[in-house]
Amino acid sequence: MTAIPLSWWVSVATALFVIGLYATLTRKNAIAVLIGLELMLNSANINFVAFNRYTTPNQVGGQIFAVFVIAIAAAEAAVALAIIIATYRRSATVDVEDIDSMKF
Amino acid sequence: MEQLINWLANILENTSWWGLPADVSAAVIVWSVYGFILALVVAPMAMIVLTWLERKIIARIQDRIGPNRAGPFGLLQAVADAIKMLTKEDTTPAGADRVPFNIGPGLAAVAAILIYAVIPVAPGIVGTDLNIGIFYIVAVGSFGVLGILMAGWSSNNKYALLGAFRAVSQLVSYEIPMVLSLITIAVVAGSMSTVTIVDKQSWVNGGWYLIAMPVTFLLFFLSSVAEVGRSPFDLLEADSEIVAGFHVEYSGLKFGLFMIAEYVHALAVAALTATLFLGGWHGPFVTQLTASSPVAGAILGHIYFLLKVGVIVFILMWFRGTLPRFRIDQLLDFGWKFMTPVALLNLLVTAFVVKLFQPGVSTGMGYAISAGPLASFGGVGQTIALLIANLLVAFLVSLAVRAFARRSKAQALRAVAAVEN
Amino acid sequence: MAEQIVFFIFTILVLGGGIGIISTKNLYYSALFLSMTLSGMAGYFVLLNAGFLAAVQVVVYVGAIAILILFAIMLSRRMMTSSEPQTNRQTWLAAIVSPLLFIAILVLVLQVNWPVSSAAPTGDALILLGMSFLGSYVIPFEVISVLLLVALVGAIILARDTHTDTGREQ
Amino acid sequence: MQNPYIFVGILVLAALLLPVVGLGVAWFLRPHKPNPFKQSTYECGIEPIGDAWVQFKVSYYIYALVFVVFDVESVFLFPWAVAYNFLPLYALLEVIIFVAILFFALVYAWRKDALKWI
Repeated sequence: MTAIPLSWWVSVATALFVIGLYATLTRKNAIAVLIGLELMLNSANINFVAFNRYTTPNQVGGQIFAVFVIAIAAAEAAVALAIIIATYRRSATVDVEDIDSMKF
Repeated sequence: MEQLINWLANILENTSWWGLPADVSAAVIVWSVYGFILALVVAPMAMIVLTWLERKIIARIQDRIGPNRAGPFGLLQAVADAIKMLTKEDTTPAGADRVPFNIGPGLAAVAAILIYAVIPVAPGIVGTDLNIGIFYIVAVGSFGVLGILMAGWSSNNKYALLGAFRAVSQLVSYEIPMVLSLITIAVVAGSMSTVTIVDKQSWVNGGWYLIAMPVTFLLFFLSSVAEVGRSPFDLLEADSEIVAGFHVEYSGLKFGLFMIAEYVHALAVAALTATLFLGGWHGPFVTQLTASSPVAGAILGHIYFLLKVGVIVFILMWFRGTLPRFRIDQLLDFGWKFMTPVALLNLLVTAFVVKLFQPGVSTGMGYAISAGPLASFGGVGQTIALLIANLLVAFLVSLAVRAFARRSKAQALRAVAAVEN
Repeated sequence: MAEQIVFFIFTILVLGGGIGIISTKNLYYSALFLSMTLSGMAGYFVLLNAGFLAAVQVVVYVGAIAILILFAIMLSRRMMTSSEPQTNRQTWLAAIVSPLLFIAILVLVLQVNWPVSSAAPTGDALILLGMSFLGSYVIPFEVISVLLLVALVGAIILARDTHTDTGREQ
Repeated sequence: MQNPYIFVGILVLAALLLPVVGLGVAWFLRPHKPNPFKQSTYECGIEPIGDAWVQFKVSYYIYALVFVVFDVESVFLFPWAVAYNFLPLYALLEVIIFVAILFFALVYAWRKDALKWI
């Protein structure tokens, strides 16, 4: 499995992270922000699994972390989307800039 | 598969004039051929044969003759239908999201075909023996859900969207009992590989899982019927309620792709049930025959497997011919408030029984597992114990259901009395 | 060689989906692009000998999270019809900072000479996974179930229409 | 033995070929005569009123929510099931606790009428 160097995985993970970061920073829509967060979590997963595969191929620590990350991402998405739906119902917007009544 | 690969590999290796690069091995070529046949021949054939069979069987159930004009016994009727689908005009509703609208049916069909990759049809003949076999099936099913949601949302039609919402609610609700019953099987077989699961169902190892785990079988079978969306769980396309569900706006071959997806999926469920509970290709003389002549054993295995699949397919059609449709609230209640708790209970009870029959193993992790107290009874003993445990679960569940029914009946009576006063 | 080609195909899925997410205005398309990225990730995991994780990725992300996101988008549909730009004032800043961050991370990370082991994986990773979940990682394993319980309770409380309870629904 | 997932990849390609070839053939065979009436959405014969993308009720979302939680649970139970024979008895106990906590989640959703079709 040496056909693909480890640096490729790291590069792809970084690229995905930056894309997710960009989406999170620039989007107005709360759901789009959440999608950006999911991208960042996924880029972390690439690193977990790739380093597990390349540095300790006989153990599964990285894979276990990735499973936990996925599980936590699911819990996070469920709660975040519920918050978004509740906010939408209350103030008819999902624009993160308009949801500011707790700022003061 | 192994023998087949070796046999074909011998032929292929002598043909240097193929001019293929050296790292493309013969096995890959054989697999490719197998895969393409599976996707391009078996899938459309499944649709053509099954639609004909279904119309015939339902006609007989309803005391009719069914299609009988095109060809002998109306056999060509399904072919005629397929040609009609190919030549029908394909309309896209105005305001539809074109790209997802066109991807949706394809995704559903691909997802249904992918299930066949892990179904062993005869000794040694399987697409691929994944170690996550049954989990792979669950994963592939997810794409079908996505296809349905895409189709319903992109159609720009209220009925389609409503149908997609209903369909997805139903599919996700019944995925849970299905997954839990799959986990139960994995506990008993000690593996998720479909090949291993079939091997474990030989008579030496304790026989069919249908005998050992009838409750698990019912849970799995009913929830898979719901996953395919066939009667009595055919709310996804309840013609009389939401016109046709998520595929109202589809015409021509795109509609046909949804039909292919449905029938291919139905056949896959039948094949899966036969694999997981009816011992797959197991039957008299298969093992002996395979030892002497792999090809003959494979043919016999195919025959047994197809017979079992045929029985399940017939049961599916029998359901359709006789059972009325669920109401959506009943359907979801049945899934969440009955199937899921029963599946959880069944999983824990099965795990407990399996522990009693646990063989002693050394784990290589610094500790060894000693054999369970009943390990000496072997596979057959485990089957009997599992059967008893399953019947116990069924009995407990029936008690609970009866108590629940009595309580809700009393509640209803009290409500009526309150109104009358 | 073949592996590298497969890697590039999956990279097109993953990064193409990512670029689709940040370039489309339609939230529905973003969610579909997200599913594309997630499927590509499953392919990555297969390449990395983590077949189980690939299936987990598809089951949880494509089968559950993407569906949940699509449901949420459909439930809050009204704001998607607005023709306003979907990006906020930080866009230009982010457009400058993100590539810089990308280059900075890459320069940093690729300098390190990681101790790569060339050993081939032995044994069934699946059994190892199961043994680890109930061995060294048993506390996180139990905590996850509590986390899921809490998430469910919280999400139900938040998402439920409080108006329906009091019968004030029109 | 090669990577078993190669076959899955091949099957994906083959399965993709089915809709692509089918729709391609149908493209040449079928008539193309669109008109506004054909292209209007179906609404039992009457003129469609308004956009189809109307808002739907939240109970669909709640079913999906409960599903996500149980889906994630099943992900953790699969490796346990495979490794079951290699695990000591306490593993069964741990899983009983694990399942019991999630069963409590189901009971909670049930008692709060989140699983009730309104």
